[in-house]
Amino acid sequence: MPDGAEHRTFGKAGLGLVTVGALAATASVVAWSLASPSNDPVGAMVSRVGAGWERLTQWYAGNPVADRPNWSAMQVKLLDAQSDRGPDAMVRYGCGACHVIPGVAGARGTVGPSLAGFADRAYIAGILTNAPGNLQRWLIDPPLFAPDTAMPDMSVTEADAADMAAYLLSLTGAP
Amino acid sequence: MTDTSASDRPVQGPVLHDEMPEFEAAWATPPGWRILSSVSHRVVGQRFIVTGLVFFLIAGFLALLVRTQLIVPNNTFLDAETYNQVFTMHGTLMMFLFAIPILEGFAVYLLPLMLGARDLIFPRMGAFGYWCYLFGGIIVLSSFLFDAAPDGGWFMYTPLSTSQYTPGLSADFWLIGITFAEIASVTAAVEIIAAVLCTRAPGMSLTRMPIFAWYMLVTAFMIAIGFPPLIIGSILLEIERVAGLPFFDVTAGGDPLLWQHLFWLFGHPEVYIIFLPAAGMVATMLPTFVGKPLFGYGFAVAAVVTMGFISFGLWAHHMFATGLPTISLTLFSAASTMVAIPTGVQIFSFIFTLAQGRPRLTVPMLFILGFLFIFVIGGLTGVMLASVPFNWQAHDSYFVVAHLHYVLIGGMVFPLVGAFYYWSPHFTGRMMSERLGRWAFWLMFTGFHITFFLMHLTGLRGMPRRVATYPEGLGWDRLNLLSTLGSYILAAGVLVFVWDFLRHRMSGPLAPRDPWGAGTLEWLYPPIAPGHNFHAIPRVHSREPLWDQPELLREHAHLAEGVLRGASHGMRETVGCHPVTGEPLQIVRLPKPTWVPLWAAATIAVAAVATLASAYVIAGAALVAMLVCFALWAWEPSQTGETVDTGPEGVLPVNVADRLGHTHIATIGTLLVLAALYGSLLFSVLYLWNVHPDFTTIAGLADPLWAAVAGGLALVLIASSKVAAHKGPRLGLDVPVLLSAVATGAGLFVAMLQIDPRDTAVAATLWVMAGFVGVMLFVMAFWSLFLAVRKLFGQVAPHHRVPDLNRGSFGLATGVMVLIAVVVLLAPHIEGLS
Amino acid sequence: MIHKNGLPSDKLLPVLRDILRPALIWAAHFVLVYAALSAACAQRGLIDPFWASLLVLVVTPPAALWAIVGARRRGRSDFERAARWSSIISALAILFNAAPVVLMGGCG
Amino acid sequence: MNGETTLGRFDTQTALVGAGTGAEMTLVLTVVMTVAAAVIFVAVMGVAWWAWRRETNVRPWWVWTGGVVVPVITLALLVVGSSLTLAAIGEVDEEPAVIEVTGHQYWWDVIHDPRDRSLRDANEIVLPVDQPVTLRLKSEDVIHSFWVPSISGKMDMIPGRTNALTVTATRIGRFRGQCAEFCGLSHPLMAFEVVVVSTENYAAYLDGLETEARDADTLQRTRGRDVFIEAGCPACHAIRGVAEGARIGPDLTRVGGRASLGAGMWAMNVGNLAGWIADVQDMKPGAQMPSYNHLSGPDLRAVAHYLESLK
Repeated sequence: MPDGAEHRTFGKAGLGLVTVGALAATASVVAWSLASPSNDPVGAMVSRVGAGWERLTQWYAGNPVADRPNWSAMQVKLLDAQSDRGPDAMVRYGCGACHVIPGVAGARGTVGPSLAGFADRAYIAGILTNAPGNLQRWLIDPPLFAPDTAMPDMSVTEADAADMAAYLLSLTGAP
Repeated sequence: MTDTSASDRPVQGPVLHDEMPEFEAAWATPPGWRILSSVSHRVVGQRFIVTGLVFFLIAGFLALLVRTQLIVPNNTFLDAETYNQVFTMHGTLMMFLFAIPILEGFAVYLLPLMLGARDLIFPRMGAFGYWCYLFGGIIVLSSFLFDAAPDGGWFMYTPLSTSQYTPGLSADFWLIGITFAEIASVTAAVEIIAAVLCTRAPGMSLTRMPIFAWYMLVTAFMIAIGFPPLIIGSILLEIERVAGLPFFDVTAGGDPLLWQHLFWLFGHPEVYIIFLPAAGMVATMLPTFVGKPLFGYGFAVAAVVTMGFISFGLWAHHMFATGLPTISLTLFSAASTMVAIPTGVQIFSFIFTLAQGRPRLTVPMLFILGFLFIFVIGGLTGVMLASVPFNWQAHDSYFVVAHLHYVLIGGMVFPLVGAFYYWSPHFTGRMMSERLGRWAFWLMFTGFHITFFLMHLTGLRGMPRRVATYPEGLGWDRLNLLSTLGSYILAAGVLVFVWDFLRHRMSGPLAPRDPWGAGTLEWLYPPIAPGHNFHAIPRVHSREPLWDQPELLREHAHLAEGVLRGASHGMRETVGCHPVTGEPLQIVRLPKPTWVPLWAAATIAVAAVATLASAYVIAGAALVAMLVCFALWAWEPSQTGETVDTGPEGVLPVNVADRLGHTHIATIGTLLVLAALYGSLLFSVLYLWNVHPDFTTIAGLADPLWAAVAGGLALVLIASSKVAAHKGPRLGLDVPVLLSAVATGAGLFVAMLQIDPRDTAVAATLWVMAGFVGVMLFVMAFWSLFLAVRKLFGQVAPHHRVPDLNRGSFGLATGVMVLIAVVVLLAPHIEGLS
Repeated sequence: MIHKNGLPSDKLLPVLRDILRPALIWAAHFVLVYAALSAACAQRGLIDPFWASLLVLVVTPPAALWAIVGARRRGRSDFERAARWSSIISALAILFNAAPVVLMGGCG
Repeated sequence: MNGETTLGRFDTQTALVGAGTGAEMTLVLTVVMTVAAAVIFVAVMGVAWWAWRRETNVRPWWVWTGGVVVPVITLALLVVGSSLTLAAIGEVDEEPAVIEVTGHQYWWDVIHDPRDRSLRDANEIVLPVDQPVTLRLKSEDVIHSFWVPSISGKMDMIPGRTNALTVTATRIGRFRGQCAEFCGLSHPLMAFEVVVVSTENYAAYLDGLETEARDADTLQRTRGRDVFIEAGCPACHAIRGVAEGARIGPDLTRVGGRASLGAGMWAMNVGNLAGWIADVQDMKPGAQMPSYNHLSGPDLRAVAHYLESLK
């Protein structure tokens, strides 16, 4: 009943421990939220844990990562390309102004087609077969292949085009 | 009082029914669906509370949508339009349809019980207010169905909210629905003023009044003066949207800042209107758990009174960035800091009350401690915001979002949830769960701080408010992520509370009599609500009668000694008291259940909806129907001149015709509201005239001759209505009042014809001023006609002087308003002013 | 120790007035200061800022004094104390109302 | 100039890093007040903790001290301190230059030295370092608020009024500002950049503003210029030397030289420009400009390339 005096609470030591813990947690969370994006120990830890988890699941599925080459992945491989640099490059070139691109900040344009599930497409812009090299060259100079296209040549560098192509070819599944 | 010895323990058990069949029958709540016609404060109060809770949950859900949209940068969960609607409606529902009404609901429910009255003093007005609130709320919410939800922010700044930038109906839904719902707040305010001043138990002088009643009294006065500026602002804006009159249009000498002044003249006192009742709840609950009276009752009263005043002097601190002259900024900056003094006094009163005894850590107490913790932070950031340079950085940033939620959630929601735990036995006869209550508290407390503490930083890192999305990489991403996660924890806490509230109605343990050991009168009866208060109203000798008059709890509540035991002739009656001393003055006869308040509110709802649909004929017809409803409402005879034997207090007259009578005090309260409305209009005229000198000469001047004639007729109106009030009811005396009211209106109208309201903002505002006076004159004319008809039908006996007395005061005020209008119209004719 | 309820009812009204009066003086003073500054510093420029400042400076001390006279009220009942509190809070607030004129020159 | 995009940079829109006298003085005030508030908070909670633990006979002077005496002293200090800061912020040694900034839904029109109306630019304000500048703030439609947290506090832009805000930038760099008063559908997308440059570069920038737009020097750019005129863009936009006079939309004489597109929201490049022209209503709902989705693909590319070349 309402008489609260009978309620059990933490002991004195426990209360102190909880207080100190709460203060420490608060301080560290605030510090993390204030740190600049490049300085992200928590994020790094999360991605390490994520990678470890992925290795673990693959090992469990009987498909050790290091042993067998992954041919479907190899097909997508572009010279020195890093698909995780793709989204950054796409923000810089403004791809999102015209396309919906999953995983790219603010990319929800409706001028051109959505690029969700791009890896499953057969053709690029209905003109080139959807192969890594084709995609890279298309990104560098679309009007070269489709003179009437609305997609401009954006002075994309070879390296950026490779990164973006690698990223686009990692987008599978239904949009 | 915590350590009541066995012999002092209250007698348990429910009220024995059929103890006084006549009394209980007179006060019976109508069964079944006819409960909708009930006007009992218990029913109306609970309706307010439950409806307010529903709006709270809807608004809280909208807040979660806002937080979810902001969880990551560039989120597309809501599009910009929906987001704007959601945050607008979140603020609107929380401020207008949750905070004020639910607190008024608690006041409506608790005040009569605390004060020793059998019902609120104007039960039909309470019911009417509730229906206005409900219909207004439904109109505002229904905008979602028409895809026309308001999206201009709860502050509706012009010119964004004018028809040029917000075409369609969305802003009209807001303006009409909210103004409608505000009728509820204002009627409840007048009613609370009259109830606190006029219906207290014998012996309850102002110094013995429960502190909650003091808080509500001041709050009610603040509502009466604080809401009118917004009502006027909304009316002006709606006229501009519908008829194109240029109140806020800079090309015609209007001013967007006029809206801001009117809005914040309401908006800042509003914060205290929300805080004060909640602080009153704290001041009521706290002594119970400490076992000692509130320390510094007098301090608190003085603090609340001064706070009520000072809070009207700070509105412009919401406008520091609008380019006001530096000297004005300093004035409002200094005034804003000063409000911290009465606030601090109250906080220290609460804190030192703790030091007087051994407090018990119950759930309500936990929420009070949470209130102290959170509100002090909110108050300190509030003082920071009073500093102009800091305000220039923090204004309209997330720092302000953090501050206002610390003040409003800490200052109002936490005490409110505590109040639910404290008073729930009243509503259900059962106790809410201590265990779930603790869960609710800790989840809300933790979630609240995670959500809102970080927002101080988000704001100083440059994030503005009211943005549907934000780019990544500006240092706001993680703070927003954490805030959103915190908001889910906060929501979980609220859900635990709501779950407990729903659950305990069925399965909570039965509550004993006076379950917390409180000292105030509302705990006299065992908390299985009998549907009526006080078989006999006990005389009180102190502020905590249940502590200091142990005989009250020693026997069954219905056997307690007191005045007016039982009912006379099946009427609902309560004791009316002297406003200051609390000594019995009269018997107040109260109405039985009736449908009229519902009809009256429904006619206004029809008028509002018809206006929205531009069906002005229907709107007009509905307003005529409304007048019929009010006439029905006031038709019955006033019963003045009868007497009732009260028992211990001797024979008292019924419904005295006296300045201190309850209807006259309510008339004065109503006139206060009307004066504030009129004052807001005068402020608008003066403001526009002062700020846009180039535009004041363009519009024509009023005809001086006819204006003077109207002024002269106003004097006749004052004289005739005063004579009628003095001489008592005679049919012949109503005629000059009626005629002079009509003639004054006609004279004023002719004088105004030379001014074209479409020319300039000042001209348009002058027309609204004249229109307002016209409405006052119409009320006088209608009232006189109505009284005359009543007299013709023999409804008024020679000693029924109350209506004429009240009309006399109303007539005086109307006449003075006409005279002020005439002065304003004649002033430009003086050389040099125009 | 504070004597509660120590005030006979017939003495209540004057004490109540003493609680309200300082706050009302504050309100009147605030309106006056606001009106003076608005008249001096808005576009119309009705009066010279100097006269507005002078008006505020002249009016403030008597207003504060008038508000504080309630504090003379003796007595230990908590309503008499409340009158003292109201006086002092209001007098302070009146002085703060004059701050802009003291701290800022002209319209700023 | 646009190698580093406008976005993705930390600490360009925060009141916690001072790059102007106003922001710096306010920051000092902020720190002082925060520390004081923290001390007061801890003290009050300490008293509450003590009151919770003790059962004692309370004296009225405790409330006097806590509720009146201490606050009055603190508040008087606060009012005096912030008033002095307020006065100091407005104080300048030399005659300030004047820049007129006008808010529109949802972009910023910038005129350097309003006496010469031709020096127009948009959505990017260049300030000389260590020199006072008075910003004359106006609005063409609804209320906006001009806020560059790193440089100074905010000031509203109100139709029918001209508010003045005098700032002195103290650090060379780029700082992001944003509209701080809710102004409609695309309120969150109404940002801009303040570029603080050395005195010499500022003079060069002003000289540059006076010259005509760069010539269309390739076939595609020439076509782009023609499309710009044919499609009716000059009704709203001016490009000096090509189409002058229009003031409804931003001046595009040097649009390609700005770091951002769409009022501080997207990086300036051909891709974003093409997407913007073709579907501005999707990128910035409620903007005054219609989506030009009837241009042929090559025309769209040509206009985008032409505009991007205007530096």
